[in-house]
Amino acid sequence: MDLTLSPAEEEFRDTLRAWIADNHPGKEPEGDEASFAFRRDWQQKLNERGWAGLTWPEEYGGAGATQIEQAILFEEFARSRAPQMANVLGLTMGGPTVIAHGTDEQKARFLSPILSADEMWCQGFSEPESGSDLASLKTRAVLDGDAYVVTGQKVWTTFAHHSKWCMLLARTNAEAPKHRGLTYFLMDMEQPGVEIRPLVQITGEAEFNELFIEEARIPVENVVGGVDNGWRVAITTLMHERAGLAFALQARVQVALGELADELRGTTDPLIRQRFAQVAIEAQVLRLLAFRGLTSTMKGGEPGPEGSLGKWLWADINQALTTLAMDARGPAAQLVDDTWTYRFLRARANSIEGGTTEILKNIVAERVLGLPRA
Amino acid sequence: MDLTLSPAEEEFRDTLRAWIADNHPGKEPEGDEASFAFRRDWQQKLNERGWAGLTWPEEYGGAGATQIEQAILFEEFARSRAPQMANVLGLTMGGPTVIAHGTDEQKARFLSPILSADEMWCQGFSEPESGSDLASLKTRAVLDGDAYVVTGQKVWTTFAHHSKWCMLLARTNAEAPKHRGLTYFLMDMEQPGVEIRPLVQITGEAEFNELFIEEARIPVENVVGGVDNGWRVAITTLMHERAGLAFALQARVQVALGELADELRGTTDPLIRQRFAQVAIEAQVLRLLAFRGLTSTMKGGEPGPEGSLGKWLWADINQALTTLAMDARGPAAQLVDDTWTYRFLRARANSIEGGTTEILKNIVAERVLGLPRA
Amino acid sequence: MNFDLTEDQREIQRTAREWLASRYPIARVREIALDGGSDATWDEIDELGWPEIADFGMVELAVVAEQLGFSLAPTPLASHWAARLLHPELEGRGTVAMWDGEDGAKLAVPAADVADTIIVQRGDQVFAVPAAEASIEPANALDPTRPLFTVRASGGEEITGDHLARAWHAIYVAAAAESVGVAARVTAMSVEYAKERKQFGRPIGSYQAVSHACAQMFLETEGARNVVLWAAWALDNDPDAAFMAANAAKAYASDAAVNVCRSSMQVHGGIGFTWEHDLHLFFKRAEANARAFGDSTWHREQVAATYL
Amino acid sequence: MNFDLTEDQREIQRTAREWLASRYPIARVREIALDGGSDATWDEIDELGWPEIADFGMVELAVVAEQLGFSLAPTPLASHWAARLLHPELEGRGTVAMWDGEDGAKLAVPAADVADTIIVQRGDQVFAVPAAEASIEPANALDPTRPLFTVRASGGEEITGDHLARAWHAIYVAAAAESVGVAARVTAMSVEYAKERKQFGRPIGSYQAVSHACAQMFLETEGARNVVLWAAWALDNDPDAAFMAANAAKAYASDAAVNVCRSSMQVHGGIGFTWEHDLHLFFKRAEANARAFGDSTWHREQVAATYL
Repeated sequence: MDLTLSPAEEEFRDTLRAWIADNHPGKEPEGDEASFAFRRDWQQKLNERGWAGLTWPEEYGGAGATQIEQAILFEEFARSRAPQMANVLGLTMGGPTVIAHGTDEQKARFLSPILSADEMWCQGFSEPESGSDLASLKTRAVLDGDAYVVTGQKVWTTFAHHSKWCMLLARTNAEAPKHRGLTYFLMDMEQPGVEIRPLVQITGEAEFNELFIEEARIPVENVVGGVDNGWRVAITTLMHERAGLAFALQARVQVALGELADELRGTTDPLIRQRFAQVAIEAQVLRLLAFRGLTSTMKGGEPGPEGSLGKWLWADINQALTTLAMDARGPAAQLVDDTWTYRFLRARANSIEGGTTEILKNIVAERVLGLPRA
Repeated sequence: MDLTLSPAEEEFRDTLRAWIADNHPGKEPEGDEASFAFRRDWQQKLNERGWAGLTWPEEYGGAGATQIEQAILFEEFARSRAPQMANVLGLTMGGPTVIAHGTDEQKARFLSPILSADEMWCQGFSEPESGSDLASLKTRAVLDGDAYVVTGQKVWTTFAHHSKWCMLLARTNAEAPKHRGLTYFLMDMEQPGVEIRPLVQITGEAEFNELFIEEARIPVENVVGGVDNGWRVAITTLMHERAGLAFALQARVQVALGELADELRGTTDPLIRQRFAQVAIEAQVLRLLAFRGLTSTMKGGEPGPEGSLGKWLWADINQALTTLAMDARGPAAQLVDDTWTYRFLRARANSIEGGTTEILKNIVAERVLGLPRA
Repeated sequence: MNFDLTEDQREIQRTAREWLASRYPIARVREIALDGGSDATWDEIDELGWPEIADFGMVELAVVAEQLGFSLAPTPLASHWAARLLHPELEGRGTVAMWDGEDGAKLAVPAADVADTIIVQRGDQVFAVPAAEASIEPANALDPTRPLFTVRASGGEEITGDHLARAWHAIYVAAAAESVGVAARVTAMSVEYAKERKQFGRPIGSYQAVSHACAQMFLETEGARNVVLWAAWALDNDPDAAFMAANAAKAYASDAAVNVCRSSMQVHGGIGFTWEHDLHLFFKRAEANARAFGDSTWHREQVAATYL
Repeated sequence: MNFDLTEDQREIQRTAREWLASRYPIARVREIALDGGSDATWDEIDELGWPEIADFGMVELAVVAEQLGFSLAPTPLASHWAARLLHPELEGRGTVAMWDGEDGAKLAVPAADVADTIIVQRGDQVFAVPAAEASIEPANALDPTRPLFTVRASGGEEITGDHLARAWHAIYVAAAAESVGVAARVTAMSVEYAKERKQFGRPIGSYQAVSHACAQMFLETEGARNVVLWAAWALDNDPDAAFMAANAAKAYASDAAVNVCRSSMQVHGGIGFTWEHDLHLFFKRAEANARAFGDSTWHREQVAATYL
């Protein structure tokens, strides 16, 4: 039991903290385009310093850092209220998947532009009819010469309109059991068969998109991890996403908590104080779950199903935090404000996106506790 | 929409209120025997006035009163903090079942001693292995000449040690589907084959019992509603119990709420005040649900599945109320006090006894909302 | 004793449900609220007699108010009711301005753009200010179906009388009734979706995580309707209980609508989070209405004060 | 950075788990607590070095404390720890008296019958009073595994020093660790029962109403253990965070144990409500411990004060 940093880790933290202080880009601008450009610039700056792919192996342009250093980075980002990097899906999912399952050619082709933010990535897993039941997806890929021809519909593809590449899960074998007939593709978004429609959310923003795929072509060399092996590839990616994101998510909660504390400072309302404290305590619990997950991964390799706890708890916390912020505004919460209205509305999806809380509870019950399947 | 009483109902209320004021037996004594004797005396007094079986037909010793008058009685009992009558199961379940399904001989034999509290009744439905799944019960009754021979085990039989008669549900046909092979018996508790063991609860009291039945004999004339028809008879009884008890339960909540208000009066703690108010509001919601149920029953006859809402909500409220009372005691709640410790512990069973909250939610989901069965 | 609507009240309910469904199908609500379409049904509403329905009774008003919430009709009727309850001699249309923003402005005033008179609360006093003499600027409302304004209004004629305390409580009940309508509509939407939507080969409503959530929605909706009808009835018939009942109704119904909508968002999954789905309109109405005319915490404290 | 026990800490955990399981199987706990059996293991506990385990470190203490809760061992060890943290020079066995009852009595003092010294809090001051000079009467404890006493003790030697604030926070962490043990044991009991108990032909753990309740128990138990270990570690290594962490640990772990036990009562159904089932012993420990050394509301307020 030791939560202190090693001298090397302390040095990394101090270097990082100083660098952020010198390079902090300030407050993120409003609006999709401006915000995207702002985050891309920030990522490029970090990449020039070698820190965009902090834990990626050095041979692929990363810094070969430990997961602890990654955690330090998230915590320092949170402490300094630094923005997110633009290519978050490429950095946390696409890149690691290519590194783990890709061919040498794929590594040479795809990894560097992820880091530099020259090529953004999005994820094409979910479909309208297959939400929690991901493996029931219907998008089909049929081999035609040296390419697959893909037709189907995807939804909830974050940043699709900024993306060059889509991590696409499609059915290549209709005869096989539903988990066994899927293949993981890297699809070029810049082709006529791919139509992107913004999917406006209840916030009024279009953070997500729908993809309408009509005979899009994907060369066979863009299959990752083997034909009909897509479920395994995707699951590894999802597990990494969950483990990696756990730290980023908890760090973002700390940022929001600090902002809310700034607004509430000095309040004497015991109801508000109690609710704030409860969120603050749970945010610590979340942070410690992330530490615990890090320790397990470092010792045991693969992240376990316990990672589901973090995603579940994070959704609870972020909803409680943003609801408290709304309630603290009193009658003025009937009006849209600059910060909290959007966050409150956005947080409603936290318990749905990336695995609903119900599915996560199923996973904990069945895979951690060994309870029988419903 | 009219919550006022008719002149006749007002007169009944005034008469009743005056009578209670003159006859109120004071505070219930501690201890099972003393408390039982106290409640029996109270019932006898009420029966002498003709009010023990208020809604029973006059030909069976009741007052032939309306359900509204019954509701008025419960509310006046609550207002004056009068005790419960001793033979509550005979009055609310046994008697009504005999009246609805019994033979003339059964009516002549059983009804009068229920009212006078000369013969107490208990209920032998639940078994250790069949909790929520009541119809899976295993107690068997085999015809032997002019009597059934019964062997099995029952549990949660309230007041069994005071009771002369047990409403017993036993399997008479092992071949039939589980709901079709049950028969409803009236079993004499005073016979060698019936052993009663007190079932001590977490409160330290033995309000319930286990019944060990070893070749007990029940004459065929004590079958109610026909052989193999016990499920239907029992369900009617349970529905009446739920509808009738709804009023009694909400009235008791009002009493407890008043007692808690007396203790908390003047508190300035906003957390306690908020929680108290929430319980008070939900207690009103419960009361209105009971009114609504009464109106529906008066118009439509049989109580509907909506009755499940009252039992469910009552359990929530009583648990919240007693937990609040514990919390308001602060560190002193580590010690047993005269009132609230027992009630707090006792309330834990509220969401289990008489239909678990989970089963009630299933009933609402499936039978009221028409959602598919799990 | 009859805890049910009378035949006349049922007739009012039916008329309101049908008229609002025909004039304000949800597609039309979206047009008016989201695309800035215009709404010109006040004359018809006037013919129906709804602006003066409080004269029939508070139960009648609550019945129509529930249907306003159910339909999300973007009409200023509820705001007018509030003004007229405070100012029974009101001529023309009214609205009520309560919350103090900075530098004397009143925040989140509904329907100020179409009001003739603005009833302004200042401390414990209430004044009637002609809208023409006030400064009225559009504000950015969370709930797009009910536009809000920032109002600056000084002077005016003070309204006095014994009716004021009852009027405020009647306003709480009317707002609570709207929340009941929202809760009822969203509960029905959720149940319907839970029957249709399949995952892992089964309707999601066959999972207890979903079916118990729906049962909870039903419990809170029924409970809220009952407590609102009781409070409405008490305002006309049981003055001793009426004020506490009105506070209880506003607290419980506000929470019910908010809880139902949040839970429904979870039952609907991703689709319910989209702009094109109607759920967010109900969700925003529930959240906004819960904060109008006192939030649940404030109303609960009023209830606590009657007991403690 | 290693958020896990060291090999030495694991060894302590293993020893505690095994020793307590052998000396205090639940049947023995029932004998001592419910039937008034006698307990004479202090000398063995002394040999294990547990009375002074705080000298090794707070994580070590928390590890043993969790096992005390897990086993429900009716030993006065935790009370002694509390006394020794406040009074490091304590000789013999101690306990702590905090809450003022009427007329100068201290309520709910654990293990006063076997203590040599009673550490008495008076306002912000702390005094060591020889037990022989105090009046000690048995009280009626909710939790039968931890007898409580009403103590009247005047005078005594004041204990001063910089260690006091840390000592109180260490006491919170120790109490919180006991609650983690209770939560862990009850979560395991619930999961086991949910696998075995069948209704309608299926294990009840296959219903989401039960399986999700168990998942929630697991989340809160894991969360509570992590926050307790963090606070314990911080008391020795990160003074800036330690006090807030200790308050957070006591609030969260108290609630976790209480929530887990209440939920477990529901999962167990009727059987869990009987005296002969062990669940109520854990339930009562959770409820009592949540109210010892400050309830969750008080500890949350301390956390709020560090942010707001």
